[in-house]
This record gives sequence, C-alpha cells and structure tokens, in this order.
Amino acid sequence: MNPSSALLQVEDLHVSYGPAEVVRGVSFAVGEGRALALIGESGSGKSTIARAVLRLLGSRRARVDGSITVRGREITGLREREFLPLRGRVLGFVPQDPGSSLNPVRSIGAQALEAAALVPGTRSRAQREALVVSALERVGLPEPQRIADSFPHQLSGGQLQRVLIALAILPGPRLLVADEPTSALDVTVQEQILDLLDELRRELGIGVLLITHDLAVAAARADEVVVLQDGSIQEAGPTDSVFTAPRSPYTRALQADVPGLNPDRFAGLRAERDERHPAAGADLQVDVRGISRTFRTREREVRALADVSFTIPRGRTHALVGESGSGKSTAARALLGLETMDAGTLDVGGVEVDPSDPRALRELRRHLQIVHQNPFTSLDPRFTVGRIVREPLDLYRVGDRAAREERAAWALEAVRLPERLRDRRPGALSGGQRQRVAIARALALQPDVLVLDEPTSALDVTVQAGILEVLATLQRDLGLTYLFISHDLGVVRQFADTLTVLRRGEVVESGSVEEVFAVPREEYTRALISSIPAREGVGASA
Amino acid sequence: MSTAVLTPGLRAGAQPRTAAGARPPATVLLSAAVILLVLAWSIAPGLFTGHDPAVGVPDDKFIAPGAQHWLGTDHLGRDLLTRIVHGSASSMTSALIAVAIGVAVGGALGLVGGYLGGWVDAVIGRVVDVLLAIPGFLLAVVVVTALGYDTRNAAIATGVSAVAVFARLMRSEVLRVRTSVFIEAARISGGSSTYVLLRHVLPNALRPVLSLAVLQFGIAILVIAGLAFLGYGDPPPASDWGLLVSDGREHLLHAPWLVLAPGLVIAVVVLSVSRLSRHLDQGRNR
Amino acid sequence: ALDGARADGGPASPEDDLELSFLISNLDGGWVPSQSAISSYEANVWQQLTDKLVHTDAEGTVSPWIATHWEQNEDATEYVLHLRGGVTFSDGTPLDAAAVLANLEAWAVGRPEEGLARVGLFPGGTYEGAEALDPLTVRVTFTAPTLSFLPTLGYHGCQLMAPSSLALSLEEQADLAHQIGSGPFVLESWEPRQRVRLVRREDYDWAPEVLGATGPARLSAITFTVLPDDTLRASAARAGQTDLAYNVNPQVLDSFTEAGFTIEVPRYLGFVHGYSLRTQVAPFDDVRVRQAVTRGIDRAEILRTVFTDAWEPATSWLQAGVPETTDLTELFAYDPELATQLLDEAGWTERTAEGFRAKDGVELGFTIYPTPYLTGSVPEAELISQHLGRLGIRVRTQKLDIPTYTERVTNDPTQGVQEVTRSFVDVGTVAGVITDEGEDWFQTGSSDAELVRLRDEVAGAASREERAGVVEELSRHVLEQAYFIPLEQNVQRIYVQSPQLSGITFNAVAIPSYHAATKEEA
Amino acid sequence: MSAAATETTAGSSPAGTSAAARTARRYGSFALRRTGQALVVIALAYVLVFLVLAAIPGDPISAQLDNPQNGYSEEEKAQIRAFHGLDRPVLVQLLVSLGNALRGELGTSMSTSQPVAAMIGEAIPSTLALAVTALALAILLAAVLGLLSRLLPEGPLNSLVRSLPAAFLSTPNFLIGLVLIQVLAVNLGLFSLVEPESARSTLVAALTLAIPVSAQIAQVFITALDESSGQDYAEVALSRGLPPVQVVLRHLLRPSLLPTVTVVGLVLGEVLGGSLITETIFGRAGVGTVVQKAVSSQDVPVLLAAVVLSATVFVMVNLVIDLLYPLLDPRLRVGKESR
Ligand SMILES: Nc1ncnc2c1ncn2[C@@H]1O[C@H](COP(=O)(O)OP(=O)(O)OP(=O)(O)O)[C@@H](O)[C@H]1O
Ligand SMILES: Nc1ncnc2c1ncn2[C@@H]1O[C@H](COP(=O)(O)OP(=O)(O)OP(=O)(O)O)[C@@H](O)[C@H]1O
Ligand SMILES: [Mg+2]
Ligand SMILES: [Mg+2]
Repeated sequence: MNPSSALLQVEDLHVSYGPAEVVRGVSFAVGEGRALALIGESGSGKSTIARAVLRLLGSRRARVDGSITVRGREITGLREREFLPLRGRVLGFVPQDPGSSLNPVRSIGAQALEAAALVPGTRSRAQREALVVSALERVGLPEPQRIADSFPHQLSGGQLQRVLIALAILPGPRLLVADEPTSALDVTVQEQILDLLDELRRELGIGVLLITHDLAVAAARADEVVVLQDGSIQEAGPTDSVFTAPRSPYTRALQADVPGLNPDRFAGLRAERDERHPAAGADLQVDVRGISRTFRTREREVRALADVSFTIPRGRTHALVGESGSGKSTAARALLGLETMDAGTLDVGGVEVDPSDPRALRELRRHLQIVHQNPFTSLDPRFTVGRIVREPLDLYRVGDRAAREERAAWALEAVRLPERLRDRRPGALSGGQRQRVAIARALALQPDVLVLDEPTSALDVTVQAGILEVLATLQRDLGLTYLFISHDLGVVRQFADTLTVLRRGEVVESGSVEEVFAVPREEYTRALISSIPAREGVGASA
Repeated sequence: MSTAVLTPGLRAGAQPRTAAGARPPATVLLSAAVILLVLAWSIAPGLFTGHDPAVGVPDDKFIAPGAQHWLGTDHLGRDLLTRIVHGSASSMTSALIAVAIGVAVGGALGLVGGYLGGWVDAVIGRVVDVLLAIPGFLLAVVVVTALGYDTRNAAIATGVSAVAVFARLMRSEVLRVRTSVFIEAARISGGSSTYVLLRHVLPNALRPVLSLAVLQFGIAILVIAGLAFLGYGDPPPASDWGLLVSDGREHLLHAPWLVLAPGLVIAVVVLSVSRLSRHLDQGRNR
Repeated sequence: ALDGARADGGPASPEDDLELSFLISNLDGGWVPSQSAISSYEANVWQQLTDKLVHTDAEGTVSPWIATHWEQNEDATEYVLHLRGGVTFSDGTPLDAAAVLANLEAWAVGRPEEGLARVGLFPGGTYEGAEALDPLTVRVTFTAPTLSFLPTLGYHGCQLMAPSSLALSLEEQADLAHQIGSGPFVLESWEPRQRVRLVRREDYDWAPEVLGATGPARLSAITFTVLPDDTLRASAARAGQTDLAYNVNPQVLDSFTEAGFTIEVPRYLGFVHGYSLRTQVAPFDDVRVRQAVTRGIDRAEILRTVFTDAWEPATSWLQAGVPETTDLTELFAYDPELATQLLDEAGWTERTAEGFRAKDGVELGFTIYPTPYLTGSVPEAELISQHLGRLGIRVRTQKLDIPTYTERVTNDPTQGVQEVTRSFVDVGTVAGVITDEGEDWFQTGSSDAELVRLRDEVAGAASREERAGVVEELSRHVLEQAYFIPLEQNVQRIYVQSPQLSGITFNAVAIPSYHAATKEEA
Repeated sequence: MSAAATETTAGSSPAGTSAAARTARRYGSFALRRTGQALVVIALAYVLVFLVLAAIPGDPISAQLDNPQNGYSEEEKAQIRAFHGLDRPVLVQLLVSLGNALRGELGTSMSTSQPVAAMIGEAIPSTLALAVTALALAILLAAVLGLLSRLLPEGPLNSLVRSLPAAFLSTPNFLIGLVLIQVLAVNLGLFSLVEPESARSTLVAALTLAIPVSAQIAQVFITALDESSGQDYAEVALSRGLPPVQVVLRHLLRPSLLPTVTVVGLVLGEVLGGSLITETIFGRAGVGTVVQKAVSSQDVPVLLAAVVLSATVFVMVNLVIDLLYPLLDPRLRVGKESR
C-alpha cells in the first residue's frame, strides 16, 4: 500500500501517562475502504492509540510523540481549533459500550440533531431532521422516528450501537475508529453490527480502524492485523498471513490459549484423570431433579429455572451453558442452599439440600464450595491472602493452628500461587492471581464438589488457560467434581464432560459434550456453537 | 454474550497498583502539620506561650499585633495568642466529643438498620429522617437548651445533630458491603451472622465513615464555635475559639484582630481537617 | 400605620426638616406607662411624648414645668401645686387640675385589680389624697412627712397622660397609639418591638425654663429604631448611619471620642453601680468575708481598664450627685492586706488544689451573673474575679440574657450577689429597699436593729437637713457591714452622639430631652 | 389521576395511551407514598422536639410563680400551672399539644403571652427574604464555580476555583458576616445597618449565609460534572466534533443537575439553621431571632413551633425535589414504554 494515499498514517507513536509509557513506537496505516484490526490483551494500549488518533487524550495528562497524519495532513501539532473540523467530519468514532455512550437524560433525537447541526451546510431544522432519519434508516433501524423520540434507556444495546454508528456516519467521515464496538453485545447482535460496519466500509469507502480483543473478529473482518503487547507491535501484516503463519512467539502463544482454536488442550490431563478415577461405577455427587424458581418483583415476574434436572458423577465436570439471564447462577446458588426452590430437589453427596436448616447447610458447605465469577469483589479487600484462605478452616475449626497453616499453604500451592504473595491484600494482586486465591479458599476445606460460576470469564485468555489448567490438574489428582458454568462454548468443549444448555430457565439440550457438539439438535445451540471463533482455516495450527 | 478471547470490559482496575506509597501532596502535609500543632497546643499549651490566659495586664489592653504580642491583646490586656492556644484544648475535646457521639450513635444505628433490614431498618430510617429534617444548628440549639449552656453540652448537642449523617452513611455503606460477593463467600466459608457483621461488614464500611468523621470534626468545630458565639458555650474567662470571636466582636471597630485572629484560626484548622479528610477519602477510591 | 403622612399637615421649610435617628437596643417593655415608663429603653420615648409637673435635674434640683410654683406645709404632709394655663394634650383636651388628679391617682394607687400597677417610686404608702382647689390648683396630702414627693414628680414614672388614656384597660394601653401625652412630640407610627417614629407638635409651648428653649421643638421628627446588638449600633454610629446610638460598650468609646463623636454618659441620682449581698447566703453570712470582698476589689484598675475617663469612682453606695451623699471611700477602699487578714480571721485558711481558700473542705467562692442591663459589666466581673482570685476567692462569672437573668438571679433568693443599677430621685427611696418592709436587699429582714432604726428615721424625716444626717449614718452602717459593695458611679446610659447634635439635656435620672436639641446639617 | 392522564394523552395510539396512563398512575402512587412519608416525618419531628424540650428544667411561668416577691400561695400556683396544662403528665401534654397543632393552633407564648402563630408569622417575611436570597446567591455562586472548574483549562486558576469551596466551607459564617459589615457598611457605607430589612442589607446578610452554603452545592456540582465528564458519552460527543464548551453545556449540565438539586434540598437545613447566627449579626427580626429569644426565655411553645416550622419547610422542599426527579432524569420515569 502506498503510504501517501493512506487515510490514516501513524508513524512511531509514543504515548505516556505521566512517567508510564504505554504506547511505544507504533506505526501502521489505514487506507480508504480498508479495515485494520488492532488486537492485544487488556492494557496493551489499544484504546490509547484510538484516543491519540482522535485527540481525546486532552483531559488525561498524556504526552503524545510521533506523527499521525490524516489524508496526508499532520494532526499532532494542530491547535484545538484547527482540529475541531476534523472530528466527526473526517474521523468518526464508534465506542465500545453503547449503554453509556449516549447521554441518558436527553432523547436520541436531541443528540442526533446536535450531531446533524455540525454537518456543514445544514441550516434548517427540517434538513437536519431529514439527515437524522436517513442515517437511522441507513443503519437498519426500522422506525427512525420512534427511535428519535426515545431515551437511551428505552433501547436495547444493539439498537443503541446502531444509533451510535448512525451518529458517527451522519457527517460522512472517511475513517471510523471502532473501539471494541461489539464486545458489550450479545453474540447474535455482534454479527449484525459487524456486518453493518463491513457494508458501510464497502459501500461508502470508509476506512475502519477496528480495535478488538476477539481474534475471530479480527480474522473475519479485517484486511490487516496489528498485534500489540505492552504498547509495542509484536506482529503486523495481512490477516491471512498473521493467522496462518504467526511469526512472533507472542502471537503463537496467544493463539494457543484461545480455547476455540485448541479444543483438545486439556485432553491429556483428562485422560490421566479417567485412568485414576474411572467413570464406571462412580457414584453421583450431584443430583438435581426438576428444580423450578420464579422471581417476582413489583415490576415483573421472571422464570429463572423451570424444571431443570442434571446429575454429575464423582470426579467429572458438568457444564451449564446459556446466555446471560438464562438461570445458570440461580441453579448454582440453589445447590449451595443460597436460594430456595419453588419445586424440585437437590442432592449433594447423597444428602438433600435444605436451605431452611442452617446447621445442615454448614455441614453441606464443608463438602461443597463455590468459586465466583468476579475475582474483584469476592475477596475481602482488608484481609491478606493467607488469612482469606485460612478463614474457612478457622471457622470450621479444622485441626489446630499449625495444621490450618499447613492446609492453607497446600491450597495456595495447589493453585500455584507463589509463597511471597501470602501477605498481600487482594488490591495488590492481578485478576488472575485473585481468582487463584478464590479457588484456594474453596479448596482449603478439601471439598468434594466445586461450583465454578464463570470462574474465568473476567480474565484474559492467557490467564484463563492457566486457571483451567490448575482446575483440570486438581480434578485429576483429587477426583473433584465440578459444576462448571460458562457462556463460552469453546471453553466448555475443552473442559467439560457433560453439559446442559439453558435458555430462559429451561433445558434446551443436554448430553455429553462430544454428542452435543457433533449434532446440536436445537437452533439455539447451533447459534452458540457457531459463535466459537473461526475454526475453519485459521485454527489449523492447533 | 461474547466469545471472550482477550479480556473484555475490565478497565485500569485490573492493573496492580503502582502508585502506592507515593508521598501525599504538599497541601496535605501542611494540613497535617497544622493539626499536629493544634493538638500540641491542646496537650501542652504552656510550651507555646509564656503568658497567663486568664489574667492579663489591664494596662496593656488593646495592643495591636506586633513583636511583643504576636496577635495583640484583648480588652483586659490578655495575650490573644495565649488565649487561643489555651482555648484549643476545649475546642478540640468538644469537637471530639461531638464526633464520637455522631460516630458511635449514628454508626450503630446505621449498622443495625443496614444489616438487619426489615422493620428495624424502617424504624431507624424514620428516626434518621426526622433528625435530618430538623436543621442541624437548630437541633443543636434546642438540645443545648435542654441540657444547659456550657461547652460540653454544646458538644453533645453538636454530636446529636450529626447522628443522622453518620447513620445514613453507615447504612448505605453496610448495604453496599452487604451485597458484596465476599460477604456471601464468608457465609459459605462457614461464618455466622455476627461474625460476618463484625469481621467483614463493619471493617469495610468503616473507612468512609471515618473519613466523614474527620470532616465532621471540622464541622463540629464550626458548629460549637457558632453556639459559643451565640452564648451557649462556657462563660468567660474560658477562651473557646467561638467565644473569643464573640467577645472580640464588641471591639471590632477599634481592635479588629480580636475577631480576625480567632476566626482565621478556626478557618485554617477546619480547612486543614477537611483537606485531610478529602485525602483519606481519595485513598479509598484509588 | 400613618407612615409618611405628616401629622401637622403643612409642608415644612427645609431648615425645619431636621430629623433625628436614634438606635436603641430594645423596645420590648410594651407601652403600658406603669410598666415601661421607668424602663431605661422606653423612657427615652416617653420623655419626648409627655411632660411632667416639675423638672428635676442631675443635682436633684427641682424646677417648675407644668407646675409653675408650689407650696409645702411645715411637716411636709401637704403640698399645693399651681398649674400652668393653656396646656393641652395632643388630642386637644386640657391639662388641668382634673387631669393632674387622675394622674396622681394612677401614680399613687393604680388599678391593681385590672393589672395596672401604681408607680413604684411614688410615695404611695403615705399618700392620702388630692383635690382640685380650682381648675389650675391641686392640693396633695400625705399621712406622714413625705419629702420625696416633689423630686419624685420629676421622676420618669410620673409622666402626665391624658385622662382618656389612663382610663383604658391594660390591653388597650399596650397600643402606643392610645397613649396621649402633652409633650413636644407626638406619635406618627410604630411597629411593635422595632420602630417608633415621633413628629414635632407644632403648638407646643410649655417646656421647662431650665431647658433654655421655648415654643415647639427644633427637630421635626425622631425615629427610634431597635437594633439589639451593641456592636451593630456602634458600627452604625461610626458609619454615620445614625445620629445617636444608645448603650455601646464603654471600651469602644475612646475610639469614638477620637473620631469626633460626642459621648454623653449622664450620671443620675440613685445607687452607685455595685453588688448588694444577701446575708443569708454563704459565704456572705460572715461579715468578714463581705468586708474582704469589698476590700479586695481594685476599683481604680476597673476604671482604667473597662471604662473611660468619663466614669468616676464611687464614694459611697449612693451616687455622688445625690445631695445627701458624703464621701465614705475609706470604708471600702482597696486594701488587699486587710482583706487577707479578714479572711484568715474568718477561718478560710485551707487551700484547694487550685489554690483557692477553703474552710471545712468547702471552697470559698461565689458566682457573679453580670447584669445584662449594663454594658461593661462582664469585663468588670472578669476583673473582679481576677482581683479576688488573688486573695484566694473563686469567682465564677456567667453571662445571661435579660429573661434568664430575671429568673436565675433576681427571682432566686439563693443567689448571693445581686448587681444593682438602680436610680431614684429622692434619697427616701433607700428606706424601701433595705429591710423586709421593702425589698430586703440584704436578706437581713428585721434582724439588724440598727438598720431598722435608720430606715424608720429616713422614712419619717420631715426636713431635708435632718434626713441628710440619718442618711450618712445609714450609709456608714451599710458600708461597714459590707452589705453593699460599691464599684463606680453608675452610668447606666451611654449616648454616642454625632458631632452635629447639640442642645440635649438630661434629667435627674439621665433621660434625655430632645425638645431643645438641634442638628447642623452635615 | 389515571383518568386525567388518559384524557390528556388521548389521540395517541391505544397502546401508548395505556402505557402513559400506567406511568401516570405509578407516578401518582409514588407521589402519594412520598407525601405520606413526609407527613409522618413532620409529625415525628414534632414529637421529638417536644420530648427534648420537655426535658428542660423550668419554664417562664413557673419562674414567675416562684418569684418570692410575688408571694403566690401553693394553691394559686397550682391553679395557674393547671391553666397552662403544666400539671399533666408529659405524654398527655404531648397529645394535647399535637392535637392542637393538627388543628392549626400553636398556642401562646409563655413569655410574651402573644399567640405563637402571630409571633412567628411576623418574623417569617424577614427570614423568607433572607433564606430565598441566600439560596439563590448560593446556587448562582455554585453554578459559576462549577462551570469555571470545567471551562477553565487546567492550571493554577482552575485549582484556585476548585479549592474555593473548601475554603468557603471552613470559614465560620459569623466571621464572614462581621467582616462584611465592617468593610461594606462601616468602611464603604454601601448599606445601612439601621435598616436591616432593606434590600441591600438583606443582600449582604444573604451573602454571608450563602458563602458556606454555596460551597457545599459547588462541591457536589463540581464532582458531578467531573463524573459526567468522565462518562463515555462526554467523550463520544467530543469525538463527534462538538466544541468542549458545548459538551459541558449540553451534555454535562443536565446529568449533574440531579445530585446538585438533591444537595440544594439538603443545604436548605443549613440555610434555616444558619439564619440564626446571620440574623443575630445583622440585627434582623426574623424567625432566628424569635428562636434565640425563645431559647433564652425557655419559651417552649414558640421554640416548638419554630423548629417544627423549619422541619416542615425542609421536608416539604425535599418532597418537591423528590417529585421533580423524574422530570430531570427520564430514567426515573417509572415504567418503560418501549423497548
Ligand atoms: N488516564 C490514564 N492515566 C494513566 N494510565 C492510563 C490511563 N488510561 C489508561 N492507562 C493505562 O495505559 C495502559 C493502556 O491502556 P488502554 O486503555 O489503552 O488499554 P487497552 O488495550 O485498550 O485495554 P482494554 O482491552 O482493557 O480496553 C494501561 O496500562 C492503562 O492502565
Ligand atoms: N434475587 C432475584 N430477584 C429477582 N430476579 C432475579 C434474582 N436473581 C436472579 N434473578 C433473575 O433471574 C434470571 C436468571 O438469573 P441468573 O443470575 O441465574 O442468570 P445467569 O444465567 O447466571 O446470567 P449471567 O450470565 O448474566 O450471570 C435473570 O433474569 C435475573 O434477572
Ligand atoms: Mg480499551
Ligand atoms: Mg451468572
């Protein structure tokens, strides 16, 4: 590509927040009608680059060095007043979180008219209204007038993201900077939005700088890819070559950690487990029969669970899968006796769970522990790691003090947390480390059953791979029984033996992982499976 | 729902803290110095001045601030700085009493209401609403009337008028903490209600309450000074700061330092206290 | 309510348009004459609205006013007053013998059953009756010699009201608009507790000669505005926003003098400023303690520190202006050694941890509640507390406002110290306060035979000369017993006046008259 | 309520009508519930203050009766006490007093024998003028500070603006008042101390009161503005090419209004309480002065009425603010009509 014809040309860009340099010497170019994907783990500097291009770093005390040219014009040295006309009219921006990117107290129409007013040559209100309506129609919103009259909270995430795209393309920009435009949206909606961006790019010849953490999105939607780590480029080039023949070790490692690309990652561990703890003749550790629960609030009634049943034999992993709000956590909480059921029974280790009997629950929880989804709120910020892990032992008065210390040390070692972290508080740990602490706490009592409620969905792929490995190893060594909750079928395929697919509280499908993946019976399951990133072609390296 | 590959959603919070241990800003250090000085005044006033706070040299009345008397003298020839220094103990203790009452009573109400919920919370909530509805200063005046005029009672009155604020904050903090996942985790780890309340809920809810307490300390100084100004504090020759302003006020025309000096001391101390409180509060959010 | 409408109707000529603004601390006393005429505050208004039969000046000299001359019988039991002709109240009714009789009745007897008290200082006890000899002559008779009668007629309680006003009920009298006098000013408008505006009465022509002016007043109007705060009144005066500010802190006066203001501190007849002690209350049940207290106070330092040069030391327990007063300073002069000796003798020899004297484990001390009626009484009490502290007596001070003061001090027989700021026009008054046949200031009841004897002699004296000797004897006894601790000549009223004002006179009880006052335009 | 709402929306689609009616009905019941709560709070405030005041030893009537100079017999004293209801148990007194208050009878002052309603009624205009002016000034001041904090570029000037509220809040308002009097009235002669109710004097007194109050509003306003400026929509609006000033005015202001209005309701208490000192300093004859006198004469009926009046004003204003929330923030309009 000829750099001079590039829409956006970034050359040796450095950005630092105070003393910390977070972008180091990044260069790339986006041409007319082309899409360039910027990928990298969290904190690698993707959003910072986007903000530097749009000059939105103003209020953040950031220092920007290097050159950014838009249609051949250098913009880093421009005064604010000179840059203003470029915003919106040349450089459009599609933000990550549609829910928070529109002013909640003003109607869509008011904000759209404001955007229309910035388009040169639109004098009359009627003209602006026409512009707004046509832009809303262009992004596929069927009732533009109703949309315009609504407030943001009255629209769905997908609708809002469409509105935001409409507002971005309304002044006719040449380049769209889209910072993770779909990661806050549901799988099905994601595809539609990405299709829309593709369409706009082709039809209007707009260049797109697509920022994403999703390798599949990058692979499917971008012409070129730039892989960032820690603010510097690890690899860059046409999408095909980066994905089929990654040159840098980082990119290769990244690929290896993506569950969808490596379905058999834990196959070895699981085989060993099957040897040590044969499935045949294993008793049922968890037996859930026909549980139902309906939540009633003043506003509405939600059926969280409707006649759900599943069983887990000792030493095996059962996955609960489904979209957000499908009732997965409610089932998990029911198992722990944290939620009363309207109907049905739950047995753990052959004993029925009775939420109304505190002493029985206490006894139950010696053998049944949970690891929560969010490692940032599940640890008391005022306790040290050592104390967090020891707490259940103290409370259950397991052995003497020395024995408890020993047991805690064992648990920390089992999750491979270095000894030196024992005196830290959660605030001083990374997300992955915190989640390990949470698992260690659950392990400390040496329970038989662990409920894992999306234990890795808040974490990076690399970190996720590490945690899953720890869990698989523990299962192999101790014969633990897992109830594994996830919305990521890629992970489920790697990690679970059997699964139940939930939708609005109802069981859609259940069976062994192999069966369900091979022949999904329901459309819903098929949609979920198809959302696992690019298997065809790209994943061959696994 | 997304196929999370690289972390979505998590922001800067995911990064381990790096700025920990950085030195606090200069204004905070200065504020701390001011407060330390005033504390030193309260504990050992004799170290800071050689004059007698109650008995002056009547012939030296109304000497303007200068080398001999840094802040001048009052209508009975007493050194004003000495009186301010000696008045600080009473001003500080009374503010402390006020805050202690606010924290203890308000904190307990908020803790119990927030944790137990239900009708207990409803009853406590109404009481707090009522306390909140009566303008604080007015409430303090009413209470001090009922108790009798002196500085201790003014302090108690000020404390009573602060109960509602503490109760509200404590309640909302308890509600926030109570719904945290780690509270549920503690229950699952086998903790009883009381254990969870005292070991997890209270310590985590306390921090903002303490930073409010520091702020309220400054406000209490102002309220007590206001009460003293209106004559609801100790009688002369006590030298509570508010009383000094109130006394000096008669001489505003010809000896303005008698008003300005104690008034500014109050302002500077309260400003320092509130700066410190803000700093503590930021520490929590960082 | 008449605000803005001029009472005289005609347009005033420019040089005629002099208004006086007067800032006062309160006008809460109401407008029932028997209740507020002797008040330090309302009296300033009454004096301009009403006249009196005689004028009594600061030396106690009685001169004609509405009564042009008078006769008195040998034993001072019968008086004949001759009235000036042509005097009218502002509603047009004549001020004649009949009106005077009605007033005498109100002063001497009142209508207590209707809540209308008599005038306290008027010698009602010996009053027998009065009759009109002709329309302009009145004879007043007493059951016993009553020397105080004539001077008391110049007292601010004895103001002449129209008979129609006197006849009103208590509630009706509370409305100032119903109070009709014959003075040089008449009411234009008033707002309760906040403001009173008076305008000149154009046909006024009966001012007392001693004021040195005849005809109507020079000022066209006077506005009294209530501003309760001492400092505010002082500031307003300093800012030139008022012609006159009443009662400011004495310690600020020097700065006003320097700025060219006139400061009037009229002394009046009465008791000096001081403390009367209740002898039933410990530690004042011991004469040595009382004497030690009076000897332990350094009055010179108080005068230097709290007051200005306009204040003078007390020479007795009576103001120096009272004709019968003699200099008895040696009986209470500052003498700390003597005081120490007295306290030692009285057995107050133990010491508390704080260094105060004690006896049988009881600390020697008392509380002073500085009177809210007198500015300067708080620092004065503080100084006294220092003086007596040096002797080992703990003196606490507690400042109270007027209502609390009344409740906690005046009405509470267990308070040992009563601050006195009382005026009178005739020395006969003292007979009424010293024993239980009166206010019993010292709580001696009738136990002090000497006091009882002196009281009877003062009350029964028929000639001023004879009485003067008894008064000296009484004063000596009171001071020797240290029943009363004199502090300084009482200045209860302080007037800060703009330099433009002149021609203001004060009567025996230091109430100003603005009839002759005038003001240069600045 | 719902019927009226249905009528006003007649003409729109049937679905819309029923949704609007439902919203109106929900709002109606919300308003009713909040009003009920407010009334309960006022009644409880009455009870609370009554009980606190009942703890005061002595009262002006007994003080007068017990004065030995009056020489009343015990019988007479008892009669007079009974007349004032002082002989009954506190709870009975409370019920009687509460009943009277409900009927709008506030009783008579124990020290001046005037009807309490009249005493307070006379004082209200002065306090009202002071409080309203002070609140208006405070809001104005806070608005200026808040907008400056956003519009001024980062630097010493901006830091100064941001530190002003803390300084305002720390300065005792009697100090501010005294200095203003000395400088504006005595030195510059800008207003007359003799006419404390004049417009100028009221303005200065209001300023005294407004300074600390504005600080609290400003602090919340600045924080709210900062918070909304950190929101994605602010950045997105900026990226759309809206000039920064416009972003502040169009996007940051409205969302910041909610917490700001809330704090305005809360600081009303400071305004009412602070008027006590301000009125004293400026010699105004307002409710604050009445309270002061009532306090010193332990005039319970007056004190009770004044305190409950303040509480009522406070509760009512906050009620109105609560009811206004849905107008300021569409998210709080109950019920989601479309999705
Ligand atoms: N305002 C700021 N001040 C200081 N540091 C910042 C600021 N904003 C971001 N950072 C830091 O800069 C680095 C890059 O952040 P950036 O938001 O660009 O990452 P990202 O790749 O977009 O991550 P994510 O996938 O989590 O959105 C991170 O370490 C982050 O903590
Ligand atoms: N305590 C509750 N009260 C009312 N509704 C509830 C309650 N708990 C859960 N729900 C509702 O029940 C439904 C199922 O919730 P649940 O948390 O089990 O979903 P989930 O599958 O875990 O979703 P996610 O993937 O978002 O965690 C949701 O619609 C939720 O809003
Ligand atoms: Mg980002
Ligand atoms: Mg969940």
